[in-house]
Amino acid sequence: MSAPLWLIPVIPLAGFVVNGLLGTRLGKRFVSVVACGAAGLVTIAAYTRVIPFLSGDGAPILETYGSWISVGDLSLDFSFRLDPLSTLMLAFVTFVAFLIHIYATGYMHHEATDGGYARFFAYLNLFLFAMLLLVLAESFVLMFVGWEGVGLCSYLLVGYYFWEGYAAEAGRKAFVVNRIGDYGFLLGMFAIFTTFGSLNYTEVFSKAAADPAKFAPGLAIICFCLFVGAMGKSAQVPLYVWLPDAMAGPTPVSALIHAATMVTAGVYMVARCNVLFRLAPEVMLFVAAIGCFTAIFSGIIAVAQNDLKKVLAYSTISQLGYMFLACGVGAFTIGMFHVMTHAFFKACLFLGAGSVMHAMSGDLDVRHMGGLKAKLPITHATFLIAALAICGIPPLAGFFSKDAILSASFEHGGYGRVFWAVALFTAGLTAFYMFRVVSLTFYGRFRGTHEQEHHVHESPTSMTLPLIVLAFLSIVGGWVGLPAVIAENGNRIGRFLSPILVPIAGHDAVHEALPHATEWLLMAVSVAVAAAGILLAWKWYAKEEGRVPARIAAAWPGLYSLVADKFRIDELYDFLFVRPFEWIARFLWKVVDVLIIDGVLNAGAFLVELTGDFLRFLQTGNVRNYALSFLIGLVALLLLVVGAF
Amino acid sequence: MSAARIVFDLAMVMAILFSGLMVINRNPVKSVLALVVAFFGLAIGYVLLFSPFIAVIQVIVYAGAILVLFLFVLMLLNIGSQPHERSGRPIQTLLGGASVVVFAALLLGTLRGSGSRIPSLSPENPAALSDAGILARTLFSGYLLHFEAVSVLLLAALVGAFVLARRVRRA
Amino acid sequence: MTALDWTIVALRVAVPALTLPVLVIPLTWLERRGAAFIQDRVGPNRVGPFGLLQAVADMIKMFTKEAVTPAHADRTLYYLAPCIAVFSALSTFAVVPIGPTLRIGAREIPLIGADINIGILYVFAMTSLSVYGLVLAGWGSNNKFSLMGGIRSSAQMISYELAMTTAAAGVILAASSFRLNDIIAMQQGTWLGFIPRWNVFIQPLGFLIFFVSAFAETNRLPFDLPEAEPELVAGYHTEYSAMRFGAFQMAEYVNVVVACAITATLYFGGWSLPGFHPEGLLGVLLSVLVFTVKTAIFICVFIWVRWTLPRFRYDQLMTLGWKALLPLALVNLFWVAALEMLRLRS
Amino acid sequence: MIGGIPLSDVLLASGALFCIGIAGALLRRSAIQIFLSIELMMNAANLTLLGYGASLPSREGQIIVFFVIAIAAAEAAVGLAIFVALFRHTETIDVNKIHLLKW
Repeated sequence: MSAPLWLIPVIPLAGFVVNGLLGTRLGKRFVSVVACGAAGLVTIAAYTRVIPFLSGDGAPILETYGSWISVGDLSLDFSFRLDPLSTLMLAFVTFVAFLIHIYATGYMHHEATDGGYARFFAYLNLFLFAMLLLVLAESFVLMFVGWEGVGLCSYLLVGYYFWEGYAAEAGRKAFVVNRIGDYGFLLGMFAIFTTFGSLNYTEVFSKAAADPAKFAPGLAIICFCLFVGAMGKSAQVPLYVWLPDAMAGPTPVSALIHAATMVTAGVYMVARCNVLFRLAPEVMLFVAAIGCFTAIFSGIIAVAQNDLKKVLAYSTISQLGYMFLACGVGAFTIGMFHVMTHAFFKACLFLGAGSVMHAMSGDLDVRHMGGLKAKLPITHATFLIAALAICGIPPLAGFFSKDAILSASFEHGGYGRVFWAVALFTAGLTAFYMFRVVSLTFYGRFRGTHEQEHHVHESPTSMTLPLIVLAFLSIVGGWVGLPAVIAENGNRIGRFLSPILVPIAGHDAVHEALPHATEWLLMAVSVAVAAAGILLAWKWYAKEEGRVPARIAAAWPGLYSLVADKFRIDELYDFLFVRPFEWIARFLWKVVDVLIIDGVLNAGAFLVELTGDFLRFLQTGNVRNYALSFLIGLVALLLLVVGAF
Repeated sequence: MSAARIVFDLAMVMAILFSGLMVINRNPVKSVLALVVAFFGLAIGYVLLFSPFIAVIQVIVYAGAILVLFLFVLMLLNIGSQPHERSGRPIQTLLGGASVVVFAALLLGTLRGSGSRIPSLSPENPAALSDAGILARTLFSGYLLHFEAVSVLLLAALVGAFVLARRVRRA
Repeated sequence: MTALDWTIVALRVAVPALTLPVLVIPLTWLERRGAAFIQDRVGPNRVGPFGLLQAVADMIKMFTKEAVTPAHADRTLYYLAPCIAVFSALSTFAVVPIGPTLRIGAREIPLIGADINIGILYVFAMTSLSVYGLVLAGWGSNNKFSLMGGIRSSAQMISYELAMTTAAAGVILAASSFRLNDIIAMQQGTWLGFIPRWNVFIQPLGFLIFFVSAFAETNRLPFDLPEAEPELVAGYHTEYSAMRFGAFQMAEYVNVVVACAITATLYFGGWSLPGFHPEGLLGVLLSVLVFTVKTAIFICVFIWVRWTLPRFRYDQLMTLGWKALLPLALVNLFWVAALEMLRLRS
Repeated sequence: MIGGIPLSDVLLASGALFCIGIAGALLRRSAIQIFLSIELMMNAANLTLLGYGASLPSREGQIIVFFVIAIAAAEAAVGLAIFVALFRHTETIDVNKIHLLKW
């Protein structure tokens, strides 16, 4: 028995409707049951499709439910697509979302009943609906609906604590910055429609693959525009600034939307359009460069952050950079592989951070923590596993995907070697800042207030259970993509995803595999770098309690504050864009609106009023006067008629 | 002069006389009553114009319901004779009277001027018009939508009258 | 037209117009004796055998008493009111067929005042005029009890006219005609050989509503709110005396007779009986007898009800009319319409 | 001629009634009488319609009059309701004294 594809997004939509309309009346227990039930059901429904698909031949399944838009040349259907790419996304999105829903019932337990709780879960379900729409869509337009839907939910959930000014502002920022990217995406869609005359994946990709020479010239523009969209959604330089601020939302939201699922939509989109991107090599290079730069740039910022969730946010941006790097060097399958493993360990990290936050009564500053290992054994263990996974320590999930990216960029040649070097350094950086926060949080002595120390406790089962499951997945999640040097047929995910790389006429996809020795060497180097980063962080922060970093910061105060202030990019944007916009707005308001438009209106109104002042004497309020004027008019008309005789 | 014409003219004279009484009378109750008689006269005229159904409807609806409603309201509000007082608007009265006279003259002139234009298609059997069954068939086939629209209008009037006349109780 | 024709027409009009007022005399007696019987009293029994002449004596009394006119009454209206009451009551009967067409030689004499094709509508039109008698009596008397009675009667009669007309619409629909003779014609014959094809068997609900509304339309107990003695002294006719009062009484009894005659015609086949085919003068006379008996039965029911049921409160009366009878009448109309549709289909 | 009645008689009567109605509506100050005059005008129009309907002959005249009567009933119900509400408020039926709707 397998669910129809339409049912998959509809289940969370139903959950949203029920919780949104009735949630506040029916209490927390009901809301939890509905929300988690919807997430659980959708997971089951999704797996009834995923599991048969895994054993199939990977041919895409299209399900069409009727015509949606039919205007002029544009004809769109409501149709969903199940292919390896969407299957992969479906598999982990539903499952991780389910876990996070469960986690959230524990995490949000202290929320006020007056709507906040129901609102949260309603939005969460709505997000799941939009995300599944995005994943399953068969056309760019339907995907865009999901794309905007997840953006909306992101806005709503980031601003969940809207009464706190910073949360509302963060939500607004996320929305506005995303809008820039969405604008790019829209332009890309327009360009696709003018170029290919269609917005269906199947049609566009097959046309592009069949006759690359004909379409190649326009593809650079198309791919660039699409990538701008991806940059906005997946928080790449220069549109990354919203993601750190988005941590103002509740932690399950950060884990689900801003780490595991929504932010990877950009990567998904690029991988989805791999046919187009592969035909635009210059944009591919651009993608790789942006990804690579984003990875190291945000990695550096992460080193100097003290807010646990901020560190994880910059780490997410950095990891997204890795994914784009993979796509940029042509390794789309590896990028998607990293999307999946990252979803496991980053969700685990965020949920762990949430658990810590729960224990610390909402305090997230790592400088106030320390020695939490004893109080939070499960959180500690899972956080440690996930941290090791993100650092790329074998045999955890992160190792396989990250190593695959490194070797893919190494074997790409040309600029690829530069990207490899930068990415390798970033891997060390990742290990360092991750273990900086691990050490500061779980080791050493407690540095918080007495009340906090008294309050610290392990989280309830509903929170620790998802942590354990995700930690387990962080360990084994990478085993589906073993490199050829370890097991000849170990790269099952690569084989599974390979159908998405549609062969393009005239482009041979053959590339030489690296010699085994080189691969082993690359692995060893990356592991060594990661281990070095871990050890350094451990030594500096766990053993010596931060004396060395303090000295470094004291030695170069300017540099330190620059990094701690995130390179003052927000201030730069403020100066470059926000202020000028404010000036323009002020001009439009004070001059154009108040003086010109209002002036014209007021002058008109004054004229009308003046006329009315004279005409009002005709309105006597006496019905008989009106009747008389009526009759006089009638007589006049009759005279006219008689005169015409 | 045929008997029908005599009866018709008498009925019309009665209607006109009582309409005039309605206008002149200072007592609204008597005004209403005068109009009842006038409408009754009109109903007689309708019968002679081969419209007995309309005549009966005229009596049932106008005399039997609408004017009773007027009486009901007058009695409910206990409005008797109105004291005679000067209008205080002589221009209005003068102009109104003049307009009415001019209008009447115009009507008369039009009637006289168009005397030859009045359709004089000699009906073969106008008596068939008085068959209520055929009238009903015409009404419910060609004018069904209008009929339904009027029924909706009546419902709206019912609700409207209820809302308007309801005494608003202040809590 | 010969003089004989004119005589026949005059007779057709005059006979009911003269008979009905006279009928008041036995009816008064019947009412009073019936009341006495129901209340376990003797009743009038001194004037004539069984007090039969009591009503005559009453009438003489009324004619000879002084007719007092209140000083502040609106004379025109005050005098007009009883006339309107009697006029509308008597004129209603003009379209009620009291028997089949009488054939004497080549001459056909329909036993009906005027066999017009909108007969039943005419009945309603005239009934609706009868309210003026009450209302004007109430207003013209310049008496607050009379005024209250007048207001009540106007609202009551308009309200119940609705239910009554809607109920009768069921019969009109079934007969596809407004003509009372057509309505009688469609009720002839039997179902299954023994159930008369009377409308009452198809539309019992309609009959009930019509009959109940008839009580309200004739201002008879339990709906005699316009003259409710305990509250309004005598309602709209408080200030009337002597024969003017008698006129109101007469109008009431004539209205009762007409209501019963119409009920018998609409729902019980009028002058016809299943299996009875009037032939010749005797047959026609028997038909008239049948009609009279049917009407008399309903008159007895009227009297029976009057002395059995207490008076309604005014709000109860209105509630019953608008919220019970009218919706039920609509239900009845739908039922008849559905039956008609089935009949037309088959 | 309609069954012996000339159409001009009908039109003349109708015109006379209409003029009386107009005069009543314009010259009377009692709201009730103005209202009645309007009803009278409507009936004058009905008379014309029936006259022409019978003369043509056409059933449309009767049908239009049927609708006019139905609409007049609606109008009377609402109008009287307004009247009742107004009277409760102002205690007068003199339209000269009811002139709140002005500047």
